[in-house]
Amino acid sequence: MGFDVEKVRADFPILSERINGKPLVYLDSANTSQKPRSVIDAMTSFMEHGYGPTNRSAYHLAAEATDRFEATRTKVARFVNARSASEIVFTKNATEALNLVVRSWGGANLGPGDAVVLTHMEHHANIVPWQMLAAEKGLEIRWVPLTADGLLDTSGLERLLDGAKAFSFTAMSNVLGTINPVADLVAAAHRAGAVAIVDGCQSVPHMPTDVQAWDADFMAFSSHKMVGPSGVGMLWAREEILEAMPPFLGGGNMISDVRTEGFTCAELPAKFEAGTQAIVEVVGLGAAVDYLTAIGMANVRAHEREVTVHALDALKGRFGDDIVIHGSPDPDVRGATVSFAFRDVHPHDVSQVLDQHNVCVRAGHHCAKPLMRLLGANATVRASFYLYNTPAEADVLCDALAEAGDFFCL
Amino acid sequence: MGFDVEKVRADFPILSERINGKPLVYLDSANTSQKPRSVIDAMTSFMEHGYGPTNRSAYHLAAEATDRFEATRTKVARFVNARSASEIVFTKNATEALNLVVRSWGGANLGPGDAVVLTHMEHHANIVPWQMLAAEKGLEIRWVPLTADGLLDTSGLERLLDGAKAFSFTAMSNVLGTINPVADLVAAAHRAGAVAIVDGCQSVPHMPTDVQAWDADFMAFSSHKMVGPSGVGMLWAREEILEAMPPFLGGGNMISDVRTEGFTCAELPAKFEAGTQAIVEVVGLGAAVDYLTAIGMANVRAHEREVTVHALDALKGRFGDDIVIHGSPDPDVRGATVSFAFRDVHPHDVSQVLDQHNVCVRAGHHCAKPLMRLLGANATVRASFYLYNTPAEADVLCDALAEAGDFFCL
Amino acid sequence: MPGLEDLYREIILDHYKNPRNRGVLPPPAVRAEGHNPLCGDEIEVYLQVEDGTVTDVRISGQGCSISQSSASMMSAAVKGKNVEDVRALVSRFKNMMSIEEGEPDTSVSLGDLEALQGVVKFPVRIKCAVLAWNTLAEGLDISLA
Amino acid sequence: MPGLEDLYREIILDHYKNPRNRGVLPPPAVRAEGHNPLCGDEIEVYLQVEDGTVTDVRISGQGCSISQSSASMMSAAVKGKNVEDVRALVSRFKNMMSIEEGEPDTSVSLGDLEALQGVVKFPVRIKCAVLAWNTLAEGLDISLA
Ligand SMILES: Cc1ncc(COP(=O)(O)O)c(C=O)c1O
Ligand SMILES: Cc1ncc(COP(=O)(O)O)c(C=O)c1O
Repeated sequence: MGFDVEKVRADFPILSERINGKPLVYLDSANTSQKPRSVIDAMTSFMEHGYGPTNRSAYHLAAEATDRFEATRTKVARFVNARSASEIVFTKNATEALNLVVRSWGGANLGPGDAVVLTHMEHHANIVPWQMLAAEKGLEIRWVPLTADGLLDTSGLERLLDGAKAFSFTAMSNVLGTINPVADLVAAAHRAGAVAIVDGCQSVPHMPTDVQAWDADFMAFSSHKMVGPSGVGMLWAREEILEAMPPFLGGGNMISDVRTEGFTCAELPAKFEAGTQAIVEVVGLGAAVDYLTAIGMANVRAHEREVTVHALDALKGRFGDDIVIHGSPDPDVRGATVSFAFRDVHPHDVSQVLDQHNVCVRAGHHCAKPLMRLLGANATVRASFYLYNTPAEADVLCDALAEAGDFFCL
Repeated sequence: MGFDVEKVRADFPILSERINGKPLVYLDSANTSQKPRSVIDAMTSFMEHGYGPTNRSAYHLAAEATDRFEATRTKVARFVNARSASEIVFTKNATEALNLVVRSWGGANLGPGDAVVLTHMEHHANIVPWQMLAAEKGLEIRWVPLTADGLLDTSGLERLLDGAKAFSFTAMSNVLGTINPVADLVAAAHRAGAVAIVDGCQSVPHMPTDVQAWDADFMAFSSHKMVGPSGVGMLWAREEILEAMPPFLGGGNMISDVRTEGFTCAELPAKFEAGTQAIVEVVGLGAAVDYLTAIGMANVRAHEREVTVHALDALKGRFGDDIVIHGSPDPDVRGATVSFAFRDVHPHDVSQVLDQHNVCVRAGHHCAKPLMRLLGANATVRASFYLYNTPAEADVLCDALAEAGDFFCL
Repeated sequence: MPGLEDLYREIILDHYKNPRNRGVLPPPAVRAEGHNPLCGDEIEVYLQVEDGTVTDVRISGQGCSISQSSASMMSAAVKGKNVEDVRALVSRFKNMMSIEEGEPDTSVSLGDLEALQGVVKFPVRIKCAVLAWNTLAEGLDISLA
Repeated sequence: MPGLEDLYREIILDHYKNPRNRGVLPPPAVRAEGHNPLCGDEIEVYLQVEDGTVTDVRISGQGCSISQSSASMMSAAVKGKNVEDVRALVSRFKNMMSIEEGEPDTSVSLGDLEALQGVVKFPVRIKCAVLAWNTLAEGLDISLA
């Protein structure tokens, strides 16, 4: 069960790129992750030898493509411990999955004056769809505040949830790295009679996931953040809920019958999969799930924890009060995403200097502007580590940061 | 300007597959097309050397990924002769593009009693979204009938369009192959004060497209049908219309600002592109557009016309009254999609026998059930040819068909 | 790749060309409707259930040789059987089609229906073979409701 | 790959650390606001326009060194100029940033602003450099409306 980061790195072709003779230090996986050879090969060889339509035609090329496609659904279901494969709906990204929940479930179940609870650390993908529905239907949106350490402040949660119809929250902050107590939050939602929607974008790629243990109702997540292809997202939801929901996008594949007078819906999960799907990408996602499964998500989490501890120590040790690291210093409640402010150097300028060393970090608002306002910043620098990053790369980050300091703060 | 089909075939790796020693005869491109080496390589090499987030991070890997991504937008705009690249919105497939138009434009501009005109040859993707909105808002849907030859019967079009707010129609039937007179239909819509929405899924891959010459308002089309990757679709629309429309999906990238009280939209085209896009797929689509552009869409059309004439002659010549070919016999008003009924053998059984010869055709309703009812059939056999198909493959189809006859009709 | 003869056994083609129990039954017989969205096949099953026995059955609709012959063979197999035995047969048949898990109840005899076993080698056709059976099961539910 | 010194010329860092014309102007001065959704930079430009001349200008907001120094240099360059000349300068600057096409009007002198030319080699930073200028143009539109 040994986790060997060098072996993992060798699986990712892009990590052996040299730019100006220097290695690539990719610290932006919270944004999107790199792809291992097995995922790239699965896509390539499928397009070279096995590409065909899914769930439409009956010849064997098409049947085999369909099998490959549906096999991924089963793998994903197992990966998050869904009850059955038909609880997994493929979307184009997690954003579409969240919009699907808001439009279909929310559209059918929420009305004027109904309250939805979000947290102050949500990604725009879990804010804007609700704001759109709220504007249309006259919903109230309530916000769970944060502690100074960047954890959810659950002291008033019961009050916030009182009378609410839905509680939608991230399992892990994409800015602070905070790991939220999902099972507790779901339980609180259910006690209040609210549906619990989990944004799993940042947690699923980085730690074991068990939607049944959480007892959640919905979870949205993205392939491209979990070493899988771009162009696919996933929604998991309890079958009874999906059954009861109206469809989202209309078109081919999601129907059972269409007449000029109206249509009837297909069974799950086709009901929510209108049109030609991201066939090659779903096949590639299957390889990504295989890859992560073989390594073991507990190992991924353990490795990232180690790198995070090293990174936090190195940054604090070298820069002391010159650096402000947002979020909790406790590695038990945080993932490998580290946002910080460095002296008075603007994040954009920090990132520019880092880029000269091929250190790729994101500088900006990370699609979490309400959180940014809370932090009192327009932007932060965010270094996010993944299974293929090393403690040594955290040191390169520190060296490059030191240079940014020299450059701007002489 | 010579079009050499053997050279084209050599560009598509899957076409040299042998199954049970026999070549693959792929006649299902109206469903989804195969991919040339250049598209596969563009995706693979991008994932191996250049993958990064688009429109978010500032380091050069991300900047170059963004450039690659946006270059495709420019290529697509040129390919359909859009006025500018910001008139091109990437979606997950054409179905999403049509849903976007119906929800955003229709949602904002249509109300109880308003009429929308469709044709009797539409794909479910251009029916079901309208039926969903119609059920919600109380719209009237009117249907343009067909002639016996499978052309649009435009004799009553003016009356149908009278007072209508939108006319949404396919440029080419995915069942009959019928090429509709798009510019005339757009003009008729505009004379009636209706917006003209073109489903370009079947026409864009097979003939030159000029949205300005058509004077259309919207066009939806799909990458996977035009030798490009799965997982990407496109909406073209006039900039003023897109500007005036509310957003569709909410999330990252489509915002300019987000506060707890509400959000403001980003500029075009980001406004309609929520969340992480199909980055690799859009890069691959760029290679697909390059590929088709280099060959020349007029050449593609000319080649397909030739194959179609051969196929129609061969089928009729060999099977006479035993075959009923739906749609027009005139190659000037039809594309390379040939639907037919063969004796009294069920299409599913025909396709099964054909499959024994690796002849891949679709048997079914082709996501056009209202048209099927008009044809008085539950299903048809559909052979659809593309730039990589040959007259000889049409002969293989005939041979296999003869066997199906022997098998079922002794 | 399995050959056509694996799929299209003679008895299947016979039932396809000479379907048994075609037609409709008037109420109080129940009517159940099924369709296969993939290929557009539509089937109607009419069931006359009296004192726990399927006394009559009729099949209408259109479909491919597999769905039609499966329906025809089914109609012949269930006519006169009591509802419990019919349910056991549905279960046994689905088991043969590998879409129902668990050990098959081998005490239930499939008879001619075994000819449909070859369909399993053609996975996309399984839905065709099962369509009539799912519709039958629905008809039973309706008749007992 | 171009080096940091191509981007961060000395005069740019000077304007960043010692921004000119920081602050606000009370009405009737006009106020225009711009932001860069990519990085979250926000800027406010206050303009006092009298008899076709920009008699005063002030800059508020937060941003990176490029957006801040570009704003500062801009404020110094436009103060006292007539509106027509300011517009010409905006156009010349955008031309240098390669986001406006056509031949540059070389009769318009860029002066210190030429130091920002290196930004063109860092395409993602062009938006930073141009933010203040777009906001200025908006302010001019407002003041003349
Ligand atoms: C005419 C037509 N419209 C719409 C579609 C839907 O396209 P997609 O499945 O790529 O969303 C198709 C193809 O399936 C089509 O042929
Ligand atoms: C927490 C969180 N939620 C939602 C999203 C949206 O995911 P996607 O862009 O794949 O739709 C992201 C990533 O961008 C995220 O980090």
